[in-house]
Amino acid sequence: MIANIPYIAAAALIIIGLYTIIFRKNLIKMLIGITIIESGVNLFLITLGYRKGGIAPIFTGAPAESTMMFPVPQALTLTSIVIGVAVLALMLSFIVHMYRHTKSLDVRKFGGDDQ
Amino acid sequence: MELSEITRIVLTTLGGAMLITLFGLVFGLIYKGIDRKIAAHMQGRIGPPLKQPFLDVRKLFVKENIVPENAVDWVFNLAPLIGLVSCITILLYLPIGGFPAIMDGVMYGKGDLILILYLLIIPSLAMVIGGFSSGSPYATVGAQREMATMIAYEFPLAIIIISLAWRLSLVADVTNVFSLATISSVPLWGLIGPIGFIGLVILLFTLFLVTPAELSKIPFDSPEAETEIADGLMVEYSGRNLAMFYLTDGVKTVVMGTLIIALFFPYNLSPILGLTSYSAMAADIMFYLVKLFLVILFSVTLIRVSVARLKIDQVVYTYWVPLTLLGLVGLICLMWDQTIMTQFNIPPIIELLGLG
Amino acid sequence: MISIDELFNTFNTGNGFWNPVLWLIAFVIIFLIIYIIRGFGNNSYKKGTGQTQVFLSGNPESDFESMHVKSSNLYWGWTESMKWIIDALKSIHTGNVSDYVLWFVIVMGVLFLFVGLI
Amino acid sequence: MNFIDLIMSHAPALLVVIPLLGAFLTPLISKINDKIRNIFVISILGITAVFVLLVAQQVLDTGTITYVFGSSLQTQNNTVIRILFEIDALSIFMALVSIILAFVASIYSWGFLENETGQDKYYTLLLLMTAGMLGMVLTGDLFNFFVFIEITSIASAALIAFWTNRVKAVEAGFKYIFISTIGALFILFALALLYGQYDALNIAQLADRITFTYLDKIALIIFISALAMKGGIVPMHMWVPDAYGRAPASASLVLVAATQASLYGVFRVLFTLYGNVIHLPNISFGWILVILGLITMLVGVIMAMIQTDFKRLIAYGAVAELGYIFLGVGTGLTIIANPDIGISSAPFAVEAMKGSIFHIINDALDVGLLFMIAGAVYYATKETSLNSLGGLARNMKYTTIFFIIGLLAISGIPPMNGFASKLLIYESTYQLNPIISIIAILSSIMLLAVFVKIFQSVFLGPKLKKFDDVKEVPKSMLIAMGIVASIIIFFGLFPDLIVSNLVEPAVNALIHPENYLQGLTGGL
Repeated sequence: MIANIPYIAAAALIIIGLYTIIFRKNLIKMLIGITIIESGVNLFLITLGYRKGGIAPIFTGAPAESTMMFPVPQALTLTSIVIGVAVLALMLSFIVHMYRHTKSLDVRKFGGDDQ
Repeated sequence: MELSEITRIVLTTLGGAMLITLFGLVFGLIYKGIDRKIAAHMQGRIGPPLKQPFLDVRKLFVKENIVPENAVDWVFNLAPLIGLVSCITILLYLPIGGFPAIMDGVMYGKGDLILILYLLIIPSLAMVIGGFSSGSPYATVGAQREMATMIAYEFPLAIIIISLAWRLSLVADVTNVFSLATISSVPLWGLIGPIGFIGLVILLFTLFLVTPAELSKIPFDSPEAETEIADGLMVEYSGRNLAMFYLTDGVKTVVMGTLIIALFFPYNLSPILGLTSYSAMAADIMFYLVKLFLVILFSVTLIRVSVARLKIDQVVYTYWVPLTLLGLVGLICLMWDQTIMTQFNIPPIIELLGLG
Repeated sequence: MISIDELFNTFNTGNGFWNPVLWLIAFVIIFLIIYIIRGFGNNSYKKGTGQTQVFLSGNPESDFESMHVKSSNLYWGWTESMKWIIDALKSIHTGNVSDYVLWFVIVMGVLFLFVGLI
Repeated sequence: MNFIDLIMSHAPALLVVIPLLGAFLTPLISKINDKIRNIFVISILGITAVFVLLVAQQVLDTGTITYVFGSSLQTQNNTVIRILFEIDALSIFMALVSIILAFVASIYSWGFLENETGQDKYYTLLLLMTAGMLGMVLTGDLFNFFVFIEITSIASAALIAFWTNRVKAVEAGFKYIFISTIGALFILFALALLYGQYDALNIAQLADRITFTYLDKIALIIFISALAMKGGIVPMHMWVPDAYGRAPASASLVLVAATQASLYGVFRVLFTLYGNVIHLPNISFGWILVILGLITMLVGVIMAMIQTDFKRLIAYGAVAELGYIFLGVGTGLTIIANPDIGISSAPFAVEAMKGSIFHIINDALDVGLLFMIAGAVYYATKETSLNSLGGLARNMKYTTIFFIIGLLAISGIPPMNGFASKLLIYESTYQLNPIISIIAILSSIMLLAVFVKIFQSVFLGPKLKKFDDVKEVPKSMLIAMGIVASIIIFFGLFPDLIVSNLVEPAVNALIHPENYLQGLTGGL
């Protein structure tokens, strides 16, 4: 059971993130929702590669006969984090522009032409 | 492919095209005359002579061909022409009389039912675009009504055509169920059970009610409503351009009639009478012309004389609700028929009646 | 390379067929015939006279701007009889990003239900 | 090995590398001269197009190509541990769609963005986006797929928001990146689910090992819904009109290809990744695709009917067109996933899929052409509202002719290309259920009505005084439209040629997932 806690946490983070996105009206808060989802997914990825009692997968200086963490999920997570930062920056810059134009951060103000 | 082959194709296309053009134009006008005569008699009038449509066309050719200054002239002039030409090309794909369709027989060129359905759109589309391009409010109103009518009647029409092909693909062991040659060589009437027969009658009835809208005839002629929008999308047309539309109307009547015949009544007289060679051809053509007359009488003349015009939103409603439901009922009958026939092992109707 | 033979091939759909090249040939031929027939007609009209004005049942022609039927008025008959469905669809399209995500979650949920996971 | 052989052996990698390198060189080159930069971008995309054609020839001749980055294929405990591209006929077909649209967009942009600032950034993003799309369709690795999705979405979101001085454009860009990110994160989650169970990221390897566990079902559903959202399938299509409508016309053009690439993802997942187990679920995923397709067509076309903005209207039309793609593929999947029927006794399934795959390229071309025309009208008049336009057929004759071609093509009137693919779809899907074909025919007529409405309100009607001095658009835009229009007519006149040479191999790639697997084991 205790080994499942990271998975439960990941699922909880994703659901919390979705809740934030759907029910919060502030653009910044929705953005935070996205980052929460992202953290959940990253946590999930990292957990997949976890080995009990394992050490960091760096060959130099690793004691013989020791268990290492699986490096691929960590590489994936790292990539995903980098992409996440890029997306976050882009979205924030969009929000800055939108705020400059309308002086508002309410998502309902940006309804487009679909009215 | 050798050069001689290509030459042969081009030459036969040339011959076939000329023949079919002549046929379409002449018989379109003749049936227009008959239609007017009968309508007049039904209303207690004497009516114009049979050759009146020919005189009308001649008159239109002599009249001035006005292009209004609001119109986009090249679209305005081209639209009637494209409409008439594409309408005549449909005749190439239809079996006429006892002959196979020109595209199937003389040439290798082929086209099927869906193609005909789409080619039938082009004349209406040309009329719509012509109406829009004339820059007159009346014409615009008429054109948009025509477009709305097209959307409306295409729903039941699609149901009819797809249902027929679907049923045929199940009962008959044929390839190319959408080909008119296949459909008219294996008439569906004989192959289905009693419930399917009822479904088929319902589909035929629906098709009879779709035809007046396809041809812009009362009660579905709100695009042209003379009394309210002064002939609607053709209000700015005159002279030879109007003559093109007039001829298109005639040819389209023949096309729709022939299509109904090919779908539902593809029977010929000659096998029954046991005729051969030229006499068979003559008998088949005469029989075809009689069938065409009856189809036009029931789907155009009778309806247009006895009913008044509908409003445009009523037209859309009529087609999308009652007639679509009717078509679906027909389709469901055909579906039931399939299950019942296979489940209870009912022989097709032709064997029930002892004809097969 | 592609031979002429292939260009004339009929496009076969398994249940039907369509040969565009031959249709085009026939179309061109019939177009020429009809064009010649049309050529017999009268070609003239009096430019710039009352003839070329738009027919408005005798009412004076107003300025062009107001005579152009706007696109939102087109297809009145269709929109009128389909009003209920259009209004329903319009109310779904809120333009709100939260709703977009909500639809995503709904579709995912419906699929989960269909597949029988939940 | 001489130079040409060397180049050819690395051609699959070059497909992504050339636009990527070009993207980062563009800002440098635009320091020299605008004209040189434009020529540079066009030639970069032209070279990529040539490589796509070369690779296409190779794939169609010899079958699936596996290209391994770095060195030869290495395996450890039977797990592939290299990044690789796996190119089959479907991938290269999609790559062809993307590169045609990107190439045309680069030509079109020359005239269209003449007087705009920030062109160097625009072209950089355009090339980045092309690289991303090509990567998406060529990769043989799920995680790479995710990375390329993100590259594409970041680049396209920035392109959508190109006119940052307009709040609507920024808003549309924000919506797009928001939706894309959520979609991509869920895809990452789903692939993590698969990775956790099967210890592989390679699509072929996963397909080999997959057993359709409980978690696989969850992953499949997440994949389908996330990729369908990125592809703009109703009811997750609402970002489409915003994004297409507010982006510069040339960017909308490439966005069309990006959505098609997402649909490619759906098909790849269903047919290849889950290809061996797709008959296991108790419900047919084919029917889910068909139902989504029907809803997409109807909603798209009805919403298009009431739009008054030129580009939004086309965007809804594009949504409706996506429905056709789902219809045919769904029909095919229903038959394939049903072991009782089998594809050999139901040949219509193959025809339906041919229709759909053919429709992908037709849809991209038709919608692309219409977007270019919308852009041309905007360029000439600075108007996008249909209510204030009118009578442009006098001033812009060529644009009008191209529009007529696009109108006939998108509504499937013979003899244009749209008719050929729709004919295939109508005449095969009816055997699954007649209602499918009926609704498909109906919505194609409604599409005709929708686009005739544009024709009337933009090009026909009386001469408007405010448009008296409107002129035809610059030559580069006309050339771009001309290229697409002539491809449309060519496809329309010779559909048999295209279907038997390009589309059929792509369909075979879909319905025979074992070929994809062999592409990998052949390299082992």
